[in-house]
Amino acid sequence: MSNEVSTEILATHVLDLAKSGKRLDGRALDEMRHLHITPGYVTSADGSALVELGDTKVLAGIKLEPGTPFPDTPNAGVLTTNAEIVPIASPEYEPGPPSIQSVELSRVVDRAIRAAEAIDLKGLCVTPGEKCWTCFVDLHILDDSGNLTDAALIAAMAALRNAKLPAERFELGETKPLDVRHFPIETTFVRIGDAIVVDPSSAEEGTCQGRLTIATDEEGNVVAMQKAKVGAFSPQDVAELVERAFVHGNKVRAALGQLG
Amino acid sequence: MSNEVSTEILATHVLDLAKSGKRLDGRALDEMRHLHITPGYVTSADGSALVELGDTKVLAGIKLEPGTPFPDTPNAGVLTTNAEIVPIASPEYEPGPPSIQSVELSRVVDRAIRAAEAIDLKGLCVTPGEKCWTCFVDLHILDDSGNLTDAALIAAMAALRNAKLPAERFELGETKPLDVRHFPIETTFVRIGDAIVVDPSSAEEGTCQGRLTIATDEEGNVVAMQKAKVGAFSPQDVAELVERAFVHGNKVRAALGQLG
Amino acid sequence: MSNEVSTEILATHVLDLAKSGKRLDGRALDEMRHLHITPGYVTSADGSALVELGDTKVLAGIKLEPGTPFPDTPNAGVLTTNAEIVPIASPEYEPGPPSIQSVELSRVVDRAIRAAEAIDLKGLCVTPGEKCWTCFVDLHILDDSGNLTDAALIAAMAALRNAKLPAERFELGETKPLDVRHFPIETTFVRIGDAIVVDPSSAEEGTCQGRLTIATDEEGNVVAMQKAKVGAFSPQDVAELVERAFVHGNKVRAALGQLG
Amino acid sequence: MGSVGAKDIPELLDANGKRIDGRDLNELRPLKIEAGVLQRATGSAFVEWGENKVMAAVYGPREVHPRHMQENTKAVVQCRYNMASFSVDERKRPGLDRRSQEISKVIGEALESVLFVEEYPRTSIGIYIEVLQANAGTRCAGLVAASVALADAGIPMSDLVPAVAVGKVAGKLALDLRKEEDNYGEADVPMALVPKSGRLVLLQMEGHMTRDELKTAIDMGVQGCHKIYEIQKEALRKRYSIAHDGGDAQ
Amino acid sequence: MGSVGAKDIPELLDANGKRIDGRDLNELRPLKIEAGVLQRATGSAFVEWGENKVMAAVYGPREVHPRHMQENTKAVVQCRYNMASFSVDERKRPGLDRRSQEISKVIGEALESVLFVEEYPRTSIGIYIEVLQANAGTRCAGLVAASVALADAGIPMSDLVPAVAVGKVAGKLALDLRKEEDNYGEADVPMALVPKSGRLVLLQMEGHMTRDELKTAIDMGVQGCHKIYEIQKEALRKRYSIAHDGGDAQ
Amino acid sequence: MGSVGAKDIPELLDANGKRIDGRDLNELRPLKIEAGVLQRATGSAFVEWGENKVMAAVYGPREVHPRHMQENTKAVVQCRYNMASFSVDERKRPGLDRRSQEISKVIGEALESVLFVEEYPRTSIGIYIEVLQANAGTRCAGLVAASVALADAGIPMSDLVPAVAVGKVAGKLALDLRKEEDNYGEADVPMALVPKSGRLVLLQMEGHMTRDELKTAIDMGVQGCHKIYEIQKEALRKRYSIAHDGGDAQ
Repeated sequence: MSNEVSTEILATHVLDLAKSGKRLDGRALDEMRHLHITPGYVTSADGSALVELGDTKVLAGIKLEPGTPFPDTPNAGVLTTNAEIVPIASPEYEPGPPSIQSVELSRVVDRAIRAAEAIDLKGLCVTPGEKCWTCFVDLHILDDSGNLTDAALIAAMAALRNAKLPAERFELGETKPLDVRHFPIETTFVRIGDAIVVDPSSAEEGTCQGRLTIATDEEGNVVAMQKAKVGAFSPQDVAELVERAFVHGNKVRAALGQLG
Repeated sequence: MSNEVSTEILATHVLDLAKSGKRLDGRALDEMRHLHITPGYVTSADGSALVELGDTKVLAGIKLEPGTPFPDTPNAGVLTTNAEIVPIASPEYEPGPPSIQSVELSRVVDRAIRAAEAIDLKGLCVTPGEKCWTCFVDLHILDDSGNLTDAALIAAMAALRNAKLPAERFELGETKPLDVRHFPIETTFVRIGDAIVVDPSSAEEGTCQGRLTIATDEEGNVVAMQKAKVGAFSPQDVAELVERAFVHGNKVRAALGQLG
Repeated sequence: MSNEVSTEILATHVLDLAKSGKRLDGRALDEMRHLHITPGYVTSADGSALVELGDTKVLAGIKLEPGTPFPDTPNAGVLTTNAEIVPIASPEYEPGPPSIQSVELSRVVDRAIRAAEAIDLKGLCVTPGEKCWTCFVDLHILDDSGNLTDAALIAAMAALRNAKLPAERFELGETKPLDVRHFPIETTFVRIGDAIVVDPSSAEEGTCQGRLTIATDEEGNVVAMQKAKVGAFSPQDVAELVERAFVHGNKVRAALGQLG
Repeated sequence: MGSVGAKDIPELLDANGKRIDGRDLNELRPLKIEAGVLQRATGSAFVEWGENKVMAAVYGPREVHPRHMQENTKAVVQCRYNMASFSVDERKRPGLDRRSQEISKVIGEALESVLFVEEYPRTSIGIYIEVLQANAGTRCAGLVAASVALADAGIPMSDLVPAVAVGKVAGKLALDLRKEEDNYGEADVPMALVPKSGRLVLLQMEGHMTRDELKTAIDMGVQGCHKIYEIQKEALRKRYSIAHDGGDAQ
Repeated sequence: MGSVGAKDIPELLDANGKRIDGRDLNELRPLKIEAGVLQRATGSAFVEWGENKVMAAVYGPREVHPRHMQENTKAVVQCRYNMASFSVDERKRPGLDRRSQEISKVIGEALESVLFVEEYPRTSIGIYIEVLQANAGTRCAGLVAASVALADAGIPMSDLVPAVAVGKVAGKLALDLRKEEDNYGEADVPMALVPKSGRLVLLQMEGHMTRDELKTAIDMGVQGCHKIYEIQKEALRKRYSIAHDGGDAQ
Repeated sequence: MGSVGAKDIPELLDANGKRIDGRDLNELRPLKIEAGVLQRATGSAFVEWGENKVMAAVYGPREVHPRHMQENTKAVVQCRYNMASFSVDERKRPGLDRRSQEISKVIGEALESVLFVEEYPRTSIGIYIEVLQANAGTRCAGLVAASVALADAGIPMSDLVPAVAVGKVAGKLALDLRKEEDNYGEADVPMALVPKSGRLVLLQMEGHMTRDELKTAIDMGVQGCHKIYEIQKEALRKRYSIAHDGGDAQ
């Protein structure tokens, strides 16, 4: 019960702050937390990156293995994205199959990569209909301090850009970097009363009235969106947030571009 | 608690009615609810039928796909029956693997189809030991208002009689109707005190002292039986119910026969 | 609550007895319960043995089937050990996947068989990289009255020594006994206060401060160890228990040797 | 935006700007809604929309099991979207795959946005959707059906929730995609509207759209939702009038 | 009525009407029952019946977890029939398959029919059956063992429950089928009797039988059950006399 | 003692008695420990040990769900050791395999041996270990990290728990095996020490060792544990001094 009381007090406080354009951690409504990226963090993976977005920590690892193309896409490799919110990440963990949060997270990240055509899946075909590369993008969530979606896609993209196709190990030619062609970035907003803030903290996500994630690419396209949580956005909100998403996405792309 | 009280009041009422040969919905002890069959209800299936038995609703869908024969029956196709009591059907649904009720239901329906040799499994063999047709009978229970077993077998048989073997789609010859040879019908009874009633409603099933299902074919054979629920039947009961099952089964067969 | 009280009273009693070198069932600290072995108990298995160690009952069954070698051991057969503490065995059973106790038990038994090289896995290769025998060791725990580990390995070894490779059934040559080369035996101790007793009963396991299992072979090697349960052992304890494990192991090996 | 097959891509728009099934770009497929179709459920609805057939039922508010799942200040909304194994061309294994889990989550959140959950603390409201036959747009059809089922159950809501997808087909925006358009189109934007507030409670997107296209797509979807809203209300009026005549919906 | 193999069908009845193992048509296989074989269980029994070996144990009445599974007016009967992986010719994957789940249900319902569950509200009675070696008729063997285990546990019952199957073999009705008869026979009717009431609490059937055959089959089964009933009672008498002598069953 | 590959076995000791990575037989790999690395956890620690990277977090003491899992006289210790799918050469399927379940159990029991669980009845203490990159010795690295995370969480313990494995490599005993030594060695003995009492709370072994070898191996391991103990204490001193300076660990 005391837990519910403290949750409610926090919610009221976050809401009061938002009325005067303020946030719990002192950020401006449109301000992202500090972003730090460590590509190649895990050498056992074919590509990897640790992303720290404020206190949020996501580790992405890429594994590339020979496999079989899907019957309906015989000329393409296979992309498999999996997210695990492991129990060190937050007190909400429950044992059992992946939580619905993990499932949504992996699907939203996967959709952005796929819709933006970020990697060249056709280039991962070895023998049409018979052999291809399977690209596993595994997202290990180490600290859920808010906005996992944006951090996870940044980690996935940084890890893909860091990845090498281990062709020699499997006697399939020469090892070479993975062909990454496009550069989607997701920007997540939450509504707090009448304010809409970017890059929400876990406290803000816990008290928000709707969350909207918008994925943009470097060519000016919106490639994916996901409205989540209880709450609503007007068409005008959406139009405005799309603009803000491009500004934010280009800023992150610039930061990430300097790495590789 | 109040729930248990109302359950008990209902049970007593059903029992009192039965003593004077009456039922909650006004039917005679040997009277079946209104039966309505819609063959071909779902066009995405290779065969289908919606069965409404009073308020009980069962949708059967047939899918036919190339597969591999079982090692111990190399000359026969494969029949797989699956029943799902989905959560729209009744308040008793619990998340997780198929309930034991679903498992029993699918096995009792499967047993009747198989024991009656309703479909020609040998005719579903393509290449002995290597290739055959797999016939999936999927029973989607939409409303569990009592006597799922009888409704489910009627739905399965109507869907099988409605099914086409999609040979052209898989380049295995000419598409043609599935070969349905026999016509099993199940008749379910429950004991209410000293009375034994046919085609029980969900209220009757919830308060009964034993349930007996008897499957007959059109040639005068009993092909399957299943006693379920807490309660008992004397050998004399069984002999009498077998007679009633043939009368009932022939009535349903006549109704169903007019469809196809 | 009363359950917890009685558990605590029992624990205190076991501890008091141990202070004066006594045990609940009257045994000496180093005394094993009566051991009875029935090889060939189950004729549907390729090898089997029922082991009764006091009231503890373990039934081991061996099944040998053609399979595929693991990619990293193309010249060897496959050994798979599985333990199931079935619900008849103790009041602690819970439905669901194998309990962590079952998993540990099967892994500790498997490790002893494997480390001692008890069976000739290379001899179970049929065609390198393509075909081999898979040896399933299934441990069915019928009564958990303490010290399952020792009883389970004895049952496994007795069943393996009783097993025939059913080559004729699979048209792979002549049926012959399985080649069992070494003879590991596990000896389990638990700490009760300052005393350390062998072959613990379930009451002793329930109240102990640490359990240590030591597997020895007939050539004077320690081949496996497992410390389990809350509690600790000093290096001196370990050295002393290793000596006791050899004495105990040789005694059991002698008993088992007379069977086959 | 589903899996792209190896087959030849069909021509999705003809010379006259007509779609594969003869519709105009901003034309809905035929939509029929019936409320109160199931006996055991607290509320229910059946939707036939083009070649989609979807049934929804609501149970509750009722007790929550296990008890630690209940919340002291609100009802827990449990939503499950499921496809029958025979509802699609290739038989689907029974049970919820990851796609169905995600759809269950976004539909549940969309509907909870119009429910007064704080009125029913310590209870659960179960919203269950079964897709019997699928031809693109099943999440919208499911939401439309579930919304009517909630009303049929007598659970107070701030509004009904219509839903529809807008896609991009052969370079043009098109309302309410059917299967071929979904498979071979360039983008898909499903959305759900609360007509009284003019706000969206479900919004997803996959594909490629410029800002302007997206804006127009949402406008088209909102228009479509208003038409669907009328059909939802008509279904409930019919249901109530049958109920008031002393009869019961078949 | 199990899966029909590709092998040649054996001759199930010889010229003298003797069965494959030399039995007459209405002759049971040898049956041994021992009560009180397990230390931890509240009650237990071991049955060796032809080449079947089956062990059953009963735990309870005891507390129910999780609590919302308990019933305020009666004990919950939980029954689990399980086959050891090595109990059959081809190794069975551990865990309950659909067949075992169905058998668990019908055995549990059969036994609950003779228990006074309303005497033990809010508790559970666990009935667990393990098939160690199988040769047709294991559900009946399990029921026979479980019934004795319930008595050994001191749980009040209206009667013991014997069980046996009758089948049709080479056109003739035969009592207590063994594996080859079950595999290549024409019908199988397992049943369980409450001798005091003369009523059946378990009854299943698969195959082809005329009404008259079925009637005769049930009569044969009832006769068989009465013989088994005597062996069950004898096992319990032996158990009690050992217990009363101050010793304990091995 | 892992799976033996088909590849050529590398030379594990050179002519000078140096190991494959240049270490002496009783030399540890470089070990770095950082406490307080995660924001949401009650306590946390990161360990980089040779090419192992392991993160541990502790949550609690907190309420237990479901309630029948709680114990009235002590805290329940829940331990989960998990490997990231990309932490090993061949991708591992996500989720706990049997090896991880066993390691979770022995680590949990080892750590519970130094906790005062009776001080926190009806609660649970969650100990979670994530292996991000693995190169032999991850269970010891996980235990070392978890022990520091428990201290960081402020949970009273009788002592910190260092851990290390000793193996047999080319006939010689060697401290702290790396991957090739583990794969091609003759034995492996992981252990965890409570320095203040001099007792072992984790001890496993697989391979072939004489009594004397085993005795020496344990002595070597105990020595190694004392070195690790110093690094654990240093990590906590650093954590506290940062915390006291008003800053917070990065």
